[in-house]
Formats: sequence, structure tokens, C-alpha cells
Amino acid sequence: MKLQQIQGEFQIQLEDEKTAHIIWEAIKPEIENSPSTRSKMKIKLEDKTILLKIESRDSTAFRAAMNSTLRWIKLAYDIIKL
Amino acid sequence: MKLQQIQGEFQIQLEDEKTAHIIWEAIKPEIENSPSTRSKMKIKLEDKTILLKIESRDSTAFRAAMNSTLRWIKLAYDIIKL
Amino acid sequence: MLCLGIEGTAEKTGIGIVDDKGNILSSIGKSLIPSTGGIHPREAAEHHSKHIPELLKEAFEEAGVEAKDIDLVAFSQGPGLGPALRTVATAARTIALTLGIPIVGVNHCIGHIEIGRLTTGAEDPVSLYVSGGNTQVIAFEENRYRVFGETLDIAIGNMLDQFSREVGMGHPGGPKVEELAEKSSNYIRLPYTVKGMDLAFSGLLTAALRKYETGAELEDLCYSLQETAFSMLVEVTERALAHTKKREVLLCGGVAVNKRLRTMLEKMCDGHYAKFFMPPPEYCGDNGAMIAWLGQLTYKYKGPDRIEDTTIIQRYRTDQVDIPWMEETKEKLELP
Ligand SMILES: Nc1ncnc2c1ncn2[C@@H]1O[C@H](COP(=O)(O)O)[C@@H](O)[C@H]1O
Ligand SMILES: [Mg+2]
Repeated sequence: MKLQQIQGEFQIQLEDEKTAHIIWEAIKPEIENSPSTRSKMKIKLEDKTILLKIESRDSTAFRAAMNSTLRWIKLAYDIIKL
Repeated sequence: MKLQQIQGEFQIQLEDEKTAHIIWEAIKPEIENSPSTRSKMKIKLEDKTILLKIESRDSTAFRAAMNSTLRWIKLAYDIIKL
Repeated sequence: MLCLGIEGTAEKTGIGIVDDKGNILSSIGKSLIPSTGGIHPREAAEHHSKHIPELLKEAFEEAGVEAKDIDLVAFSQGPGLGPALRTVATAARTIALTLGIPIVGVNHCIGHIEIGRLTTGAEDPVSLYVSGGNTQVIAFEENRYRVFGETLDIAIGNMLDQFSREVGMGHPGGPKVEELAEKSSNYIRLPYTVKGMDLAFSGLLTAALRKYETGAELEDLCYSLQETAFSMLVEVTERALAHTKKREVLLCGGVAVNKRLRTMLEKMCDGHYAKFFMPPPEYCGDNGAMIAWLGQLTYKYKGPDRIEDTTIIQRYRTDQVDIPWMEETKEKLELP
């Protein structure tokens, strides 16, 4: 799909700041040097909420970036809760 | 993942208003009465950009809603471009 | 001191817990059986992220320890499939941050060698590492593991899997090919490709498939595939043994469990008065214990990685890593 542009802003609110901070620090290295040239990602932490911004030229790249990021967040969360 | 809450706002910019309008109208029914109780979706059209808002209590539901919506949009787009 | 290792470079993910003396307290894994075609990287990533949390719990139970008893976390940093590696790296960072313990990224291929040395007692072997994703002949020289020979195209495990899939025998192919090969001794000529110390398997694969399409017996083809591919592996290993003057050969990787390959290698070793070693089957293929043990060695000599430096190395070469612990073994060997 050669649409102009697709971008999304996500807020993932965790139950406490410690959990949010661990998840943020655990996934940041992957977000900041993702090999994909077809989408750009930025991540920020505000108290107990992770802010994620994804921008892509096509929906496939956007979905790939979003799915992998949310997968990592869920994985990190499931490990912390062990 | 029983995190507090996950929500995302998306802007999908099409190349012209006509395409945007057709896609918006095509997928609106799916969005507005989507069976899933685990996530809420809203959709709006502004010129040639589709605005989508998704809110869910867990990341799996959010990913499902997100992926299906983007699949519909791509499908509608590909059909228009036939 | 306990190290928890996480493996996940391809379709298999594994957790291992090993202490600094080399006692393996637990090693648990789970493999993704690909539905169709080869292993899709994102499917592997999804599989790993789904199973790592439960495998962690099982590993703690098997080792009889709790999360708070872990002092170090190690993970397979490469080589491998990008999405799978990044999932494992994220899991490892989460554990390090949650437990407040150090983290080290390690090389998957070197993990195979070190768990082989640990479980067999081999000191300084020529290693033939044959798996689904890798085919390398490796030996220690001047502070590093050097790759003396490797595949120029696909790994031998991958070749066997592709052949098996194309003829409808399903995944993984190795065991199925081995089973049928035992029923035949009728050799069909197939391309034998050794270039210097390197090998190539895709020509062998295409030739075998073409013979299959023109009606050759499947048992004969499985027999001929093994005889040709394994002879190539033995030749390159023999060359490395002669060149390095080592006295030991270590066979590792998932393909090592093949009896025919073992027999052929043992025969070659006898001819060179070299000792043959192979780890127990559960440590031949990809596993978490090898990552945990290599994590212990790496941490002891090189210390921890900084969290921000734990990004993956997708094409991580075996000879990119300094191996200080082998120097000690070398000195020990040279004592009169
Ligand atoms: N008995 C066997 N003979 C030959 N190859 C095998 C055998 N068992 C497993 N394999 C191969 O080993 C590879 C998996 O090993 P690994 O990548 O180390 O986990 C796959 O390609 C399998 O086809
Ligand atoms: Mg391996």
C-alpha cells in the first residue's frame, strides 16, 4: 500500500513507575537501533506510562514495528510479574 | 498482561480525499460494531487522513484490533487501486 | 555463583542455569515446529516471547532455586534470526534490571564449543559444529576460535530439512533422512563440493531433488545424501586436524546426533590417533545451558556488558571474540 504516510502514538500505562521504568529500559535498545529503514520509532517514559511513536511509509512496516514493540513490552511485563 | 490501559491514536494519510473517504466509509461499519469487548475503537475522517483511536485493557486485544483495522484499510486500498 | 542463560537464535528457545564450577542445574527448551516452509523469523520471535516466561519458571523449579538466587544473566547475542535475537535480548535485559544483576551477551557458536568441552572433557579440540543454521570447522589459535572451514551457502541441517520438506517427509528432516538411509547401501552419484577448506551444500540438494523427480528411490537418495555430505565434512575436519596438529575432535550441533556421521568421524580420528568427543544429545542442539556456561566464562574474564551495549549482533562471527580462558588451558597443556 503506497499511501503517503502512517503514524501512531501509543500510551502504555503500567501499574507503577518501577515496572514502567524496567520495561522502558529493557526495550529502549531495540527501539533506538531498529534495523528497519521503512519505519521510525521513538520511545519516552513519563511516570508510569510508556510513550511510543511509530512512523512508516507503508502499513506493513508500521504493523511489523508495532507488533514487535508490543510483543517486547508484554514479554518484559510477563517476566517482571514472575 | 493486566496492565492498566493501552491506547493509541493513528493517522493514516491517503493520497487524495476521494480514496480516504471510500476507505473510511468501507471500514466504518467494522469499527463501530466490532464484537470485541476488550477494546474500544473510534474512527474519523479529516480531508485525506483517517484518524483512528484504539483503547484496550491488554496488549493482545490492542494488537488484534490494530492488526485487523490496518488489514481492512489495506484491503480497501488495494481494491480501490485495482 | 549462578548464571541464567537464554538461547533463542533460531526456532528453538532454551533456558539454562549453571554455576561457576560448571554444574548444570537445569536446561529446558521448546522448539517451534514451522507449519509450512522454513522458519519465519517473526514466528520464531512470537514463539520465544510466548514461552520464555513459563520456561523461566520451569528452569527455577528444576534447579530448585528462586529468581533471587541468580547472580548473572547471559543471552545469545548472535548469530541468528534478528527478531528472535531481539526478543531474547529484551528478556535478558528485563531479568537483569528486575533482579539488579549483571548481563553478558555471548556468541551462540562458541556456546556449542564450550558446552562440548565442559560435558566431554575435551581440552583444545578441532570442533565440527553442524546444525540447522550453521556448518563450521573451528579450532583455537592465537587467543580466538578460528573458523578453518565453513559452508559457503546453506548449513547441512538446513539442507537435510529442505530435502525432507520437498519430498514430503516434514520437519526436522535430519532424523527422517537418517532413518531411510539405514535401509539402503545403493550409492547414487551426487555433487561432492569442497573448495579448499570450505563446503557447499545447495548443489547437492538440487541434484538430489532432481534425481527424486526422475524416480530415484528415496532410501537410496537419503543414503547417498548422507555419504556425500558427511564425507565432505570429514574431509574438511581431517584437513583442519592435520593443519592445527590438535589431538582432539569435538562434534557438536543438532546434526551431531546422527550415528553415521559419528562413525565416519570416529574412523577418521582413529587414523590420526586423535580422540573423538561428542556432548550428550541434550547439549548437542541449541540449549540454554551452553549460553549460561559461556556467560560464566565471559563474565569471569571480561566482566559484564552495559545494558545499552546489549543490542544483538545478527552476523556474529565466531572469530570476533577473545577467548582468554583458553590461554590457561594451553599453558597447562604445554607443561613438561
Ligand atoms: N539424526 C539426525 N541426523 C541428521 N540431522 C539431524 C538429526 N537430528 C536433527 N538433525 C538436524 O539438526 C538440526 C537442528 O539442530 P540445531 O540447529 O543445532 O538445533 C535440524 O536441521 C535437524 O534436521
Ligand atoms: Mg546451534
